[in-house]
Amino acid sequence: MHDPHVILKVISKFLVPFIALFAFYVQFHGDFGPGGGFQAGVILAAAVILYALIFGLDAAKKAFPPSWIRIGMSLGVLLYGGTGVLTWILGGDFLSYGVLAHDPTHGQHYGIIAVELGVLCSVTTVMIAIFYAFGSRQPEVNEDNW
Amino acid sequence: MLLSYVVSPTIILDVALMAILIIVAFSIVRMRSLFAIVMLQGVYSLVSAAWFVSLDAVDVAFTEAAVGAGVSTVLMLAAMLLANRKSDPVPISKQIAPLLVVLIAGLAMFYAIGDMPAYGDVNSPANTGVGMDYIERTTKEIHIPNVVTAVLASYRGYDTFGEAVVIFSAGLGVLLLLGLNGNAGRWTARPTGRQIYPPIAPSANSRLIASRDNIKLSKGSIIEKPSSVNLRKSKNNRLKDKGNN
Amino acid sequence: MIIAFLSAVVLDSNLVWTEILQICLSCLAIASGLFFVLAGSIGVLRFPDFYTRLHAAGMTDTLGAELILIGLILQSGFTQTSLKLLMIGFFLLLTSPTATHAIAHSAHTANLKPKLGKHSFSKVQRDRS
Amino acid sequence: MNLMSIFSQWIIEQGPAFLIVLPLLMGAVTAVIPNKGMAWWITFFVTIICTYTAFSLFQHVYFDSFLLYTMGGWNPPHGISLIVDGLSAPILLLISVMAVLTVIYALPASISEIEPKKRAPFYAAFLICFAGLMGMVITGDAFNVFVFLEVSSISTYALVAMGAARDRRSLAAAYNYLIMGSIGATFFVIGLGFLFMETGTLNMAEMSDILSELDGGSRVSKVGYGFIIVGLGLKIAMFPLHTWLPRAYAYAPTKITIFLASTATKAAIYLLLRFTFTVFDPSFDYIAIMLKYLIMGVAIVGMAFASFQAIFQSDVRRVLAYSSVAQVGYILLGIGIATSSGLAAGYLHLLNHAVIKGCLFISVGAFWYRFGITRVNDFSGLFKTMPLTMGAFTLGGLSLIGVPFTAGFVSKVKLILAAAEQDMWWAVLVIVFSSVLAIVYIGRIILFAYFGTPPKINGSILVKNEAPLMMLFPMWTLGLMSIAIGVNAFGIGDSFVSASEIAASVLLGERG
Repeated sequence: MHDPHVILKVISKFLVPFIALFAFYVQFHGDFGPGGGFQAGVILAAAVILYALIFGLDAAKKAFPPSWIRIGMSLGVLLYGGTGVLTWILGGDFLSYGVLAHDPTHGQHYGIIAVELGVLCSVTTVMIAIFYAFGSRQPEVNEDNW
Repeated sequence: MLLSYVVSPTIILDVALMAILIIVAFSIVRMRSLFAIVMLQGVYSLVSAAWFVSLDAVDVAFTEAAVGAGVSTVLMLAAMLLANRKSDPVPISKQIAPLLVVLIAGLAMFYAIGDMPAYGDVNSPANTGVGMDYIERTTKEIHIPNVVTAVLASYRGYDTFGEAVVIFSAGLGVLLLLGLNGNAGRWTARPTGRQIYPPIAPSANSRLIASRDNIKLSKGSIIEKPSSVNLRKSKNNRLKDKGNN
Repeated sequence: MIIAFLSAVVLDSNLVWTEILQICLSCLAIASGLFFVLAGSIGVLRFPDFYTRLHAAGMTDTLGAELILIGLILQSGFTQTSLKLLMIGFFLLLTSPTATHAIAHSAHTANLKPKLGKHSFSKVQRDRS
Repeated sequence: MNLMSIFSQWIIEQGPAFLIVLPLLMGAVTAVIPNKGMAWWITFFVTIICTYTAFSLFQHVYFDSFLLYTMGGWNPPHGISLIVDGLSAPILLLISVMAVLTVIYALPASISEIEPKKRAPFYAAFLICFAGLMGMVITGDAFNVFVFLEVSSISTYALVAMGAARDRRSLAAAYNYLIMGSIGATFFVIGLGFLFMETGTLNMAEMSDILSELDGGSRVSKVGYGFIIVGLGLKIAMFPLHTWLPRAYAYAPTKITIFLASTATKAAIYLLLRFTFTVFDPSFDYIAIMLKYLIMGVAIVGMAFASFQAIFQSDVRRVLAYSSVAQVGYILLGIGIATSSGLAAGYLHLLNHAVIKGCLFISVGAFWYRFGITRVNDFSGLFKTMPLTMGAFTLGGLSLIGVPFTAGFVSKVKLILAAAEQDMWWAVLVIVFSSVLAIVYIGRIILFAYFGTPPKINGSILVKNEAPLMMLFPMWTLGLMSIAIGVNAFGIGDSFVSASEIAASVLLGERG
């Protein structure tokens, strides 16, 4: 018996890296075009979720272990807040990125990049967490039934 | 052709998109099949994303398309698989109060329409206030082309920090309540001293005791932990549903 | 739209023949794309059962959208925009037939039977096996 | 210059942001550490430090003027500003003190209520809820209010649902709360949208300037105000919108009930005050009408009706929850009177009620912790088994009724005086009537506890079995505090009263 989902598997295996690549494009292109941490995080999560939908939750959990989720969630918030704490240490107000570099505009750039990375981290992991949480509860859907 | 001189084409587009939104919203309300509702919500998000594009709010549209139409549809589908395929019809008596709320809120908004600034008015407070300043100042102070990113991450970075924490706490809530492996808590709280009276409340292990308070609740399927029998039944139903499509 | 393009071609005498060709080709592509989209939409509304409707919808997604994209690429020439459009076309070419396939496949596994007019379903199945 | 003085100097400068950022970041840290004991210590120290910060800010505001903090160094209206003034500082202090006491109580309570491996994330959610409430109170930016409202709400929903280990009904209660809370938040944000449409800014101070220039603004701002009132009303548990509250309070983990009952609705009432009196102005005719008829009417009906409902509850925590709705009525009555004395009385009752309800809910939590009881009938004879806990409960109960020499008496008398000043004798009547009802529902419990027969187990009367020290300490602190406010020991009562008077003068624009 051949795999009934061979077409889906081949196509999605091809697409997942592109989706992830697009997520990073959105992330780092956010300064120039539409986009930013939220959108990029969601798209990155969508890549993992697509993988989980096609190859099953177990395979996805191997690719993106649940243990990363707790860490990633906190890391995102800490990265964002940590940027603010760094500006405190450098003597500015909370989240005043201007103090991060000699030139205030450069400081702003660094700050925005760091902060957006934090958002990316949180959003990706939380979206995947929600999917894992709901996906794990359902009775295993039979291969032939979907 | 003549019409386009009178009304600008984007207005026609806006009105058409809004009309689609209203129709979709109404059909979501009227629909009983959860699967259709989830799909229609995806449609709703996509159409509103298109509408945001026509309003030149590309960033919002992008977010709406990615979150509303993309991930949240999948998440809702995943959640839907745990519930019944169809929602129970709500009795009319329970629909009156929400209907009144919606009507009053809607009428209040209609009441305000008369004094609202015109659509796309350049001189409206929203367009002359801080918005313009942001555009001016971003080029001077932050030097990035996308003003939206500048506002979100720098001028109002504290808000975005709050949003990140909102997402974090949503994730935390999921971890607390569901766990990542689908093991909702079966752990039962227990007083340290001697339990004088038999527990009045149903806790994690015990089934529901029908009391005045929770007869109502047991209808919402949140409470009932599906036993294996239930699961099998619902699975059969699901298959049957597919067959009937 | 076509009239507008044609009038542009006729009135503007400075156009080089390649540009005229470009405009004509893109018009042709977009027009045929629109035709397929229209046909597909009518098909979705008018066809009798799920599989035939899906066939019509898949045509809209694949051929109609692709032709329109080709028209747009032709119109924008060698720019970044056309590269982006090309990529969109490429991914559309991959995903929409796959999606159609997945939908049809799951409908089939869910035992949704096509309407077959005077041929009975069982006869067709016997033929297939 | 030693480190401490540098720190206290820094606290004054950066305190407003520090107060929120510290619990948020520590919440994120707490969520990942595996050691649950450590999680408690982190939470404890964070709340202690926040209390210290809030106290020094309070002192600063009390003796000097208000503090303005610019987030990210951007001046308002372009950036977000944080404001600590006579109105917000006491509530900040209140929230952080209640958080400390709740955390002290939580150590023994979570052993019996929270699954061991979930304790660290539980404390993390608690810290985030705490930070969200502080953020709501401290901010000077209207949209930022919404963001922190969401931060606190979402973590609260999860925390309320954690009661499922004790009582499965908490899931439905949390779901109900979630739906109502989300509707409230939506209304609030729609109202903000209308305000933005009218004024073109999100900064509260600038909004208020523009609105007073427009002399109250057009219909847009009227409708905006209406939406904001309804949205906040859901959070406050204003009378007809209170339906989520009794269940959420009754089935949440006990420590969450304590924290919510004494802080969450208070923060929302603060926002109501902030929007009604500083962003809008009671001199606008629609605000005056709203205060006089809507707020006042809701307060009166709520006071009477919720007290009445409290009598018929069989679960002590539901009794107290309905009583909370009634007490919100008292506070709203003070706000509705809208004179300087009325506002001061309402504000004082807000502070006092937090203290009283905290005390009551802690002792009820201790009863559950020992014996797993929440029904009124099960309280029979508890005075003999848990005298100290019952004593604290009695103190809180008397204070709730408004017996002389308690906190409740002080604020109720002030409220009655304020109402009498305006010749609102019917309001006085309702206050007295509602207090009589309070005697009934609290008295019933206390009578059962004092004169009922203690429970028998295997034929023998249960001997003394007191709650642990970690629970007795917070409940007696609050109980004694309510007495101290009542008899003005160590000048505590006076400082509460003067704090409320300063708040009232800030609201009416008589002080910076």
